[in-house]
Amino acid sequence: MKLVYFAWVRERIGIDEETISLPDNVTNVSQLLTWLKDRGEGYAAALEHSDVIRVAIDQEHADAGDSIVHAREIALFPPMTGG
Amino acid sequence: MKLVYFAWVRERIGIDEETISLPDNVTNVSQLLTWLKDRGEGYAAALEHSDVIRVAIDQEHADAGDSIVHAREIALFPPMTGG
Amino acid sequence: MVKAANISVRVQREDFDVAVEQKRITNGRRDIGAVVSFVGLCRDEQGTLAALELEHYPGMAQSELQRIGQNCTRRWPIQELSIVHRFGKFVPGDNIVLVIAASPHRQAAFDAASFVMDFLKTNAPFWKRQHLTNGENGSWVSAKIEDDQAADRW
Amino acid sequence: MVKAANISVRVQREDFDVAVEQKRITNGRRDIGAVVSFVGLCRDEQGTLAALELEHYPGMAQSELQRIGQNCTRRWPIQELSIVHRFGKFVPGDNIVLVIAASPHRQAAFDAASFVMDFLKTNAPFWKRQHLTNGENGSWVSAKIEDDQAADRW
Repeated sequence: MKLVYFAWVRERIGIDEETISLPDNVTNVSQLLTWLKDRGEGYAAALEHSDVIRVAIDQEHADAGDSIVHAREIALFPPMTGG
Repeated sequence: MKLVYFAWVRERIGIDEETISLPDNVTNVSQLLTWLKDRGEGYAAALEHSDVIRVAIDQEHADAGDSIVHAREIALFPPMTGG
Repeated sequence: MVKAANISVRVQREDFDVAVEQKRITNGRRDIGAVVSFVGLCRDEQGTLAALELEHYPGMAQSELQRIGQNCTRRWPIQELSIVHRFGKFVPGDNIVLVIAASPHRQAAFDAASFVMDFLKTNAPFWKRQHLTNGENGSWVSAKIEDDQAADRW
Repeated sequence: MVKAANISVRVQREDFDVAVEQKRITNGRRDIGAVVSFVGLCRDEQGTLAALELEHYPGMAQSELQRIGQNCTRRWPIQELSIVHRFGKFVPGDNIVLVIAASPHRQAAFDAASFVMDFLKTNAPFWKRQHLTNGENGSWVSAKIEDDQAADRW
């Protein structure tokens, strides 16, 4: 599964994107955030306040309970500030 | 005092403008409309439904009770349809 | 703080160029965050309208648009406000009216342009008559109750 | 009846020309009554901002703007809707975003453009960071609660 990061989430984690294999018990968005937080210092810093982190599954906005089982690309980013 | 007419008020009265002397007892907008109505067929047709007629005194919108004693130019016209 | 607004009002027979008007407002400035422009056009959905004629009250048209502009810029933080209203004869597709509002903030710019259009419709001394493709000529357009309601909401 | 809206969405580094975009929408048409355009610019009121950098999520930026456009044209009788959002580096005065809505009716055009801007702010995957004139670089702009509230009103 491909993970992509944007803005300060990208900066704190330190990479733009990565391909990972998830454990079987990580099946939805909030489980993914909890699991990622433990992957190291950068992840912990990026996901410290995980309630502000926005997630998109295959380029559509997703909610905490949404399934990620069939996702190809999951994006993590801060609240948007375009326009 | 100069009176100017626009749109179908102008067409029904049959002239663009005129200069008139008002009797002393015609001192506000609604008295003017009542007085004008009796000046002939065109005036009667133009002012038949005098509640829809809009009046401007010296190029500012006026209400029925507004004094016309010091007016230089009074305009009569239908509801506006610009824009 | 937003400096006092510049209000520009023109009543003219000639067409206007939205791009030129917009550039005049934003050129060389660094403090404008939002520009909302409204263009009202002569419209004919059903193919029945040959032309529109717009009569106006010279002098009052200009001063009434100026008053609407002042009421607008008193109410919202507007940096620049332009109003151009044409008169004369129009065919479908022609520009009739232009309102441009510039502000640091988008909602103020939207509200200002919308407010000006609502009051322009009900208060600016312009009258439309239509010439139809079936040869029927000269009937005056009736004022719409919705236009009064639109102005009343402010 | 208003025919199904044409929605045009572009995400690009290059500047846009409001006049060209507007002309593309109105050219040769007789059925448009109102065109509302919104331009959002890089703004610096206090002289503290040197530049803005806009990062975006390629692909999703385009498709999210398209979704916002579809939600908009389902809701109002819109004939043409154009959305252009730039990314890259901006100095104060530069154009960032353009929304143009054309409709037979002015209120629909105003509401549509305003709706698109509100949801674009909260939902389109773009992020701003600012470079200040005092040399302080790279702080990310925080999302505003007012922007969420603006989107919630629809």
